[in-house]
Amino acid sequence: MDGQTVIARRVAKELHAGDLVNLGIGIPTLVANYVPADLKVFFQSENGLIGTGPIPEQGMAHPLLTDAGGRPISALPGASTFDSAMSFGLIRGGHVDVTVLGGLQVDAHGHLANWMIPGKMVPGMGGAMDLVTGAKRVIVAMQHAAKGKSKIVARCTLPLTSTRPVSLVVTDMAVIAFSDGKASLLETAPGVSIAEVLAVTEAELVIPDTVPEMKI
Amino acid sequence: MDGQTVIARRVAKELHAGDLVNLGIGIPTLVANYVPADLKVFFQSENGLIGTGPIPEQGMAHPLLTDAGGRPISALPGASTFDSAMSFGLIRGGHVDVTVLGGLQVDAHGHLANWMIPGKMVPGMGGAMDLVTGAKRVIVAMQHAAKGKSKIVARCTLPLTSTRPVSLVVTDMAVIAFSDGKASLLETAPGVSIAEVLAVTEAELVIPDTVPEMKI
Amino acid sequence: MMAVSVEEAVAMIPAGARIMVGGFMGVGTPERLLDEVVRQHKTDLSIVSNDAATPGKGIGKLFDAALVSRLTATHIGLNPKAQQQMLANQLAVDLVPQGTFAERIRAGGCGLGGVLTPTGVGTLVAEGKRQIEVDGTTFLLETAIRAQFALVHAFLADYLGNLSYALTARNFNPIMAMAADTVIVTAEHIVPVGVIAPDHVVTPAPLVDYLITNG
Amino acid sequence: MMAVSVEEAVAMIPAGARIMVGGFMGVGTPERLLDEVVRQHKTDLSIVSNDAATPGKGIGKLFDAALVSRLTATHIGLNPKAQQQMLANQLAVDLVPQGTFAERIRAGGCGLGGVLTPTGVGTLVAEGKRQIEVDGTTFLLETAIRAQFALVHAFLADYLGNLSYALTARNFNPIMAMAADTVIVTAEHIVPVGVIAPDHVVTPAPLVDYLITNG
Repeated sequence: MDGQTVIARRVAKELHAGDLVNLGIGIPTLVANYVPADLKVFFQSENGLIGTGPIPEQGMAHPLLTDAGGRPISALPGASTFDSAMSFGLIRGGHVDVTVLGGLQVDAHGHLANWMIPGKMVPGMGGAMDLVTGAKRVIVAMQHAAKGKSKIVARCTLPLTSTRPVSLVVTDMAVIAFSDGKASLLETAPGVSIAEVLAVTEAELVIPDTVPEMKI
Repeated sequence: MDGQTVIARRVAKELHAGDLVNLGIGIPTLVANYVPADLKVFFQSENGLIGTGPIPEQGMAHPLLTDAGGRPISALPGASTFDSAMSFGLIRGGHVDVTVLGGLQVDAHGHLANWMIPGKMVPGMGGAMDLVTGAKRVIVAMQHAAKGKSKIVARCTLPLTSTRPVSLVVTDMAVIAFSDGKASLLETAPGVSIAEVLAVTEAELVIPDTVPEMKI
Repeated sequence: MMAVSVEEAVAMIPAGARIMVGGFMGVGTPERLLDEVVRQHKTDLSIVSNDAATPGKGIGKLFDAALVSRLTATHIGLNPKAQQQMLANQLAVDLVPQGTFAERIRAGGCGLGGVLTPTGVGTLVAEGKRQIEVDGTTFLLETAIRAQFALVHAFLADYLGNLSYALTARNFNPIMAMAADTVIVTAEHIVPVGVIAPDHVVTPAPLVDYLITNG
Repeated sequence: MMAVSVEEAVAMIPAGARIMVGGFMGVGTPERLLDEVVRQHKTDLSIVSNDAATPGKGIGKLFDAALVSRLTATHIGLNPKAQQQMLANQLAVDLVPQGTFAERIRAGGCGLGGVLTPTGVGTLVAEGKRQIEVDGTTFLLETAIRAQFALVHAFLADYLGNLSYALTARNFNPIMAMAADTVIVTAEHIVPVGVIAPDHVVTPAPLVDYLITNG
């Protein structure tokens, strides 16, 4: 199983029946593929839809029904559409139970940086800042390291997305939770040892007595 | 013609095709009766409707279609309904072209007091403060005097509804406009002399060279 | 969303609760919920509602039963009982301009701390409030309002909890359905999923905690 | 509301105008109006739009023709032409978080001076902005945005100018239709009065100044 699949499957386990869930682009999008068919969650697309369904079959796409990237999607029975003020009212107002976002860095305080690399092109923050500030739970789904460098850092060197700490980071190597400015190792990925996690984690990690392997 | 009818007929002449108009309770409500049938204006009811129509015929009222006082109304073809945030977004945002409101006092600056008599019961301001602050034009429709006391005063002694001056006051005796802190007599009611207006007007009135009689 | 009886729903509300109630002069008010609040005699309530309606109608029933100790509203002019209770100091009333009332509730539901409004500047409403200048214009800072419970009345509710409203019964219901910890809904008609087209849903299902089942 | 041709409507827009354009990644964008803006070569435009779409699509066409000198948006990540123009200092870009962007436009349309949002506190977005504390929580004061023109795309427009939108093409169109001095609308279908039920109208007719007639 590749790293992305590990992450997506593990994040899917964090969703509960009835949750309103917003998935960011990249790895987070894959999470929808691993939600059990009998677990009813609502997926929001921040361009104005609750109840997003899978990519429509060939020839069934509608140009006025897309995800936030402009790609055709479908809508499930019971879907609803709304304007952007409402969509971000839902996000900022704490009505989104879980958002899953990609990350560039997460630090020991749970601070996320995921929108800007200084000196490089500035694409803009889109909805990320509102999602991290407003969703009830924020889960970061990302690779543990990039080019051998830890993305779980002591302190973010990239511009923060929000000062509000994320709840959980799920990587291809570990599940890490944050509280009181400390990062705790909750689980390791299948076949990954605690020592291997520590070797590629810049942030100091609290290691509980038992660190089970992810069940995915 | 009684005073109320004079006022309502004269105010109706201030409305233009396509105007979005909000009428307060009391004399302002009567204005709708004197809008020519071929003049298409939109009436807003601030409880959430544009396109209010006349009182429905016997047996045709719907309990979920009322004016702001809870009385049954009808809706014209092309009507629209919306929530209260939108309704007052329309009002505060300057989308209402004309509001017609009753008044307790209007002073020489055009300041209106119409929501509270200190020492008496406080019913509340309802939507009046937003209407006077936000509508493009504010017209006050009221009797010129109450119990022999001028309602056009030098300075409001009752609590103000807004510091934003009204555009026009139409009474059973006169039409008065406001600019630069001065009240000007624009018209007199049929059969009323300038001297009679001045006799029951506490505020200083600028009298132009010609003061025509209201055409109603 | 859970479907529950009106008795179960109201049993969740403690005495002294802070409750938003939809409706405008008794139109679009969850009458069944209010009847049950009276029957279960929930006292010392802090109510957020546009008005006090009239005796015997809508929110007026709570004043008939003297269950309200605090009211945030835009006017109470047509309910003499509420007025008497206020004058007898049994009821504290906070009066708010109607557009400000709507925006404060909307802010509460949308995670905003407040809004800047020109309404009320230079009037009694400005007393004790922060005034903030933007580009030379003075605004009042009006802060968000939230409640523990919102009692909401819809026209249609589907099995998932999607809501739509009819005519002037929409009023404050959609914004209150966003501004409370627990949202309890009555609907004139409960309908299958899909009866309300996606573009016609006003309150999306995830906002609704409890839907009152048919009697 | 006046029904006009797309040529007449765009002729009203001067060079250097400040224009809001509805749409989200090119979905729900008034393409016919943008094509005509390009044809009439309106230069030095100040655009308020969620994104820069992609080259050849929606608002992207304005960057293809290098007509934009200033852009207020939430991201431009998928339009390399807009990015190049920004890096070459031909285009000034103000980046705004998407929820803040929506609220600032809504505030502009609803007569509010601004809103207090928690989004952006403690980040680069807070630079140069007033921070206001309410009950111990810090918020950014984000001020209203308005424009001279709003170019709006609806699904249905009736003869009076009532508008409804379809699916995810609604996005910023309804709030922009309130936040500009002059509102110009294209619709996928122009329909008789009454086709859109009152409860399904999203933008009431009096908000629309000009409706573009069929081809």
